Amino acid sequence: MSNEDRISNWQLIKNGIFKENTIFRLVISLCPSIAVTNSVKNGFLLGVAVLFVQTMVNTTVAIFRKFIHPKIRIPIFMLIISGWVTVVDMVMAAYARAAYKEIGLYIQIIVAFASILARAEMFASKNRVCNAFFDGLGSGLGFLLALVLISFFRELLGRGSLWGFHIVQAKPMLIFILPAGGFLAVGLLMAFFNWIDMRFYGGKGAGGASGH
Amino acid sequence: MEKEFIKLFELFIAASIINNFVFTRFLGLCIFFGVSKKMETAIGMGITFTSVMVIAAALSWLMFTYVMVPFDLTFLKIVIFIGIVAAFVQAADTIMRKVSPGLYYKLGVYLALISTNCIIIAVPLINAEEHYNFLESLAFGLGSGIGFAISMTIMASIREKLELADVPGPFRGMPIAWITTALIALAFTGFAGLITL
Amino acid sequence: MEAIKKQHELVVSVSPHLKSEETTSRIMWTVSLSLLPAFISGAYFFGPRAVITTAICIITALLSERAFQKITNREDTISDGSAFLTGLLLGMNLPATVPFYIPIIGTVVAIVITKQLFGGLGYNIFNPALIGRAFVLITWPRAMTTWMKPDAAFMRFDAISAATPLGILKEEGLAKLLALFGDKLNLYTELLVGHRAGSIGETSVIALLLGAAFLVYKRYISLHIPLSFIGTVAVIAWLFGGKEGLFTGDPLIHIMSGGLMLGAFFMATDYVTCPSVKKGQIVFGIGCGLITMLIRLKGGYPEGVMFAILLMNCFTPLIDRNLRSKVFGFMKKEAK
Amino acid sequence: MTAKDIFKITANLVVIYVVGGLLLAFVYAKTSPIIFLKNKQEKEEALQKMMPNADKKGIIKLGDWYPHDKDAEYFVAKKDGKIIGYIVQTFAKGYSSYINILFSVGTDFRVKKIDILHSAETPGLGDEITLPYFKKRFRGKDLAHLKVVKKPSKEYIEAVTGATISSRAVTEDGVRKGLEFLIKALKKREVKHEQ
Repeated sequence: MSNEDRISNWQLIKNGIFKENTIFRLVISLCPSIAVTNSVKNGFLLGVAVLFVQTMVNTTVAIFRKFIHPKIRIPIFMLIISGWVTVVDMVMAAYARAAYKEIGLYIQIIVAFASILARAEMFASKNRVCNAFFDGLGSGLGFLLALVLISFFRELLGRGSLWGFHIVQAKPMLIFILPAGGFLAVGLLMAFFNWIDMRFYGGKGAGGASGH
Repeated sequence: MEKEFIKLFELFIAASIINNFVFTRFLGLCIFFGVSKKMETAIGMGITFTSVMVIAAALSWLMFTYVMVPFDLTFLKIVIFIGIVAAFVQAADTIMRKVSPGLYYKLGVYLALISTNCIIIAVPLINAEEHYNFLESLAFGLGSGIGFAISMTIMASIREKLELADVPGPFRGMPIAWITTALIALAFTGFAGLITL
Repeated sequence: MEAIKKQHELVVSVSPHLKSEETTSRIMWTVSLSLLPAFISGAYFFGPRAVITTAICIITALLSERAFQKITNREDTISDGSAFLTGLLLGMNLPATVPFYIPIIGTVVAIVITKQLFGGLGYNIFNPALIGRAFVLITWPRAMTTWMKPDAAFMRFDAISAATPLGILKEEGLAKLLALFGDKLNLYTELLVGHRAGSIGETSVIALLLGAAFLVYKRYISLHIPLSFIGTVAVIAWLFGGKEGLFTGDPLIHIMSGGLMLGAFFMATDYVTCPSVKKGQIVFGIGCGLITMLIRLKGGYPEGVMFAILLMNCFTPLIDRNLRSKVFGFMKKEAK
Repeated sequence: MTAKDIFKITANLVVIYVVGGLLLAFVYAKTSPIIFLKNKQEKEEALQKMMPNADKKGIIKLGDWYPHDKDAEYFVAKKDGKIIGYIVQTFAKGYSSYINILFSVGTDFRVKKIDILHSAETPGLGDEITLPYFKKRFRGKDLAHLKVVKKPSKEYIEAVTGATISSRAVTEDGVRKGLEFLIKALKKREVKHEQ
């Protein structure tokens, strides 16, 4: 990991967004990808929450990385994560009330996101504060973008609107804001990214085909 | 008394089938997609999850009612619940290894995955949100666990069958699994409106 | 030896158990033919709109199957008749008056997503026509639950909307249903003939039975699923269907209304998506019956046949697997 | 495990808990009054919307009641000290959820306004009960006319097309029962006052 110190911060962000995109490439932390993506606004807000938590957790872990005893590092990471999630939860409850009523449970559940713990354990605990910060930023941004992309399709097709503004004057396809349509939209998007990967980059559709 | 029993039963059915964690609440998806490739693992996971969920529901209900509410600590519920789950999983791991190595060999591998899984933490959170009493919390935990086990078993059996299928390239693996889930979720919408909670 | 023979039989019967291309296409076309009486009855009661809707489904089915196979460079299997049958079944499951985009989108979902993405005929987990219907029902609930009043005037395009017998039973109760149809005997006759609101191909019980009898005679379908399915519905309707307590329900109304006949004989028996073992088929049929009645009596939708079959489709691999693994267990014991 | 290890682990935990505790306490202290205030404000606004005529502090809680075993409240609305109507919160058993309804009546017990606070009915069908066109149908209806019909009607409540169950829940299980309760509760109060 030591030579990764050399990787520029920009590279770290790009990695998080494309190569190691949490949802489409690593296929972890999937629950919110459907639960909150029935409107762009909800998707965006949860994405921001995750971005914040991921960045702060990474930074905190990196600051304390020499200090934390390796035997109890996982419980300590969990404590740090749950602390930051609580902060986000309370702030959202106070300032973004309408959205919080819909996505509150999923904000609290950020605490159990494998991706956040994984980033803290695999990257932040071994790297300098600055790098860890940008790594968290990149991975959080990747997550945010994925959520916005999914919710863009779902809200457009399912309600004929974007961010609550009505833009299409057709009968919307309700199914896309329902659970079944959410699974379908994510499945189709994943297949689309696999197709791009296979068609233009000669990959084997890594995110999908590896299947975990 | 009978009315209470019916309510518990309704809660159980609603949690396991109608508001199935995977198909309508979208929780536990990582595990659902990750572990539903083989039947044996799916069943083992289902059993482990159900028992952990029931016990976690009970422990956190006790904690919530007798410690957090009296001391006005409910704002710490995320921290405390994840702590309870993690501590319990750790304890279960140690105890199982000592008492029943056979069982540990079968189910122990899944235990490690549990504490970073959203459905385990979701159960106490929903229980606290809905102000369920002790028995209701247990019924909800049990129903959710069994519903999760059912959905994983179905999915595993379908995916084993799908291995033989000639799925078009880009859809192989994850995408087709998601589309399968979409179709199962579509079928599960038939249960909508069965029980109003 | 016995065990080995058994295992051998079972392996052969795992789906798709269609032995060759020729047999497949003959079965598909025969099943389509057997649906003809029900289709004619639908056309008679619901007029030209019924014919147009079904035709759109069939044409879209053939086109989308061809297009998909062209894009993915797959073998052209259009002549095996399975796309035609899916289109026909989906058309017969729609109300006659739906706007034209509904049959088109429904059929594309049925053919492309439900069948081709899973690897084509023989590998689909769900009945394509039913997924198509469920998809459009949830997407456009209002259009899909606006039924046309049946009338024998053939060249008629305007439609008066009416509720299905099951819809009336659910929302208004039996008394209202009887008031609308006169008396019970008249209700039975109308249901039997098919003079009621409903999907194009589901209304006429006689026509459907005619087609089913033909298939049974030809041995293309066995009676395990239909009988256990309808039997379960009858028993539950009799037990819990009545307002005055147990054993007061009227099973005949539940058997003859809704999509039960069409579903039990033509869709639940789909070779690919139902269990291959006889015992499994009975379990499948009973499960369908239970879920159908659960939804009809307690659920939100007035009709549950479609969801019941789809839900049991989910369980088909599980049923197949469990009833098969028992045989393996037996073998192990013998080997010891 | 050496003594140094034990010391380090203890120090770890202490620091994490102290820092975390301080941070959380700080955020909690900042946000909880806001959450509390906003909750109160939202409720007042919702009530005021039901009775725009009433004085700013003129909506007073009369008591609690328990439709479908859920906690609901009812209020009296005053203007210049004179009663101008009542507001009742109620729950109705809908198609797939309990619908949380707020409605206001004048002193003649005709409905003035209704609002759906929370519902989870089928999107595209049942959830149209939350749209203004349906809620408007309640205006001026009294107890006898809170009845759902499936045809266009000025006299009764016309159901949302294809969502009779939800419409009926709001009308008959919700508003009508709430109004019946209100009338009974007010009578009881009067009797008490006279004694």
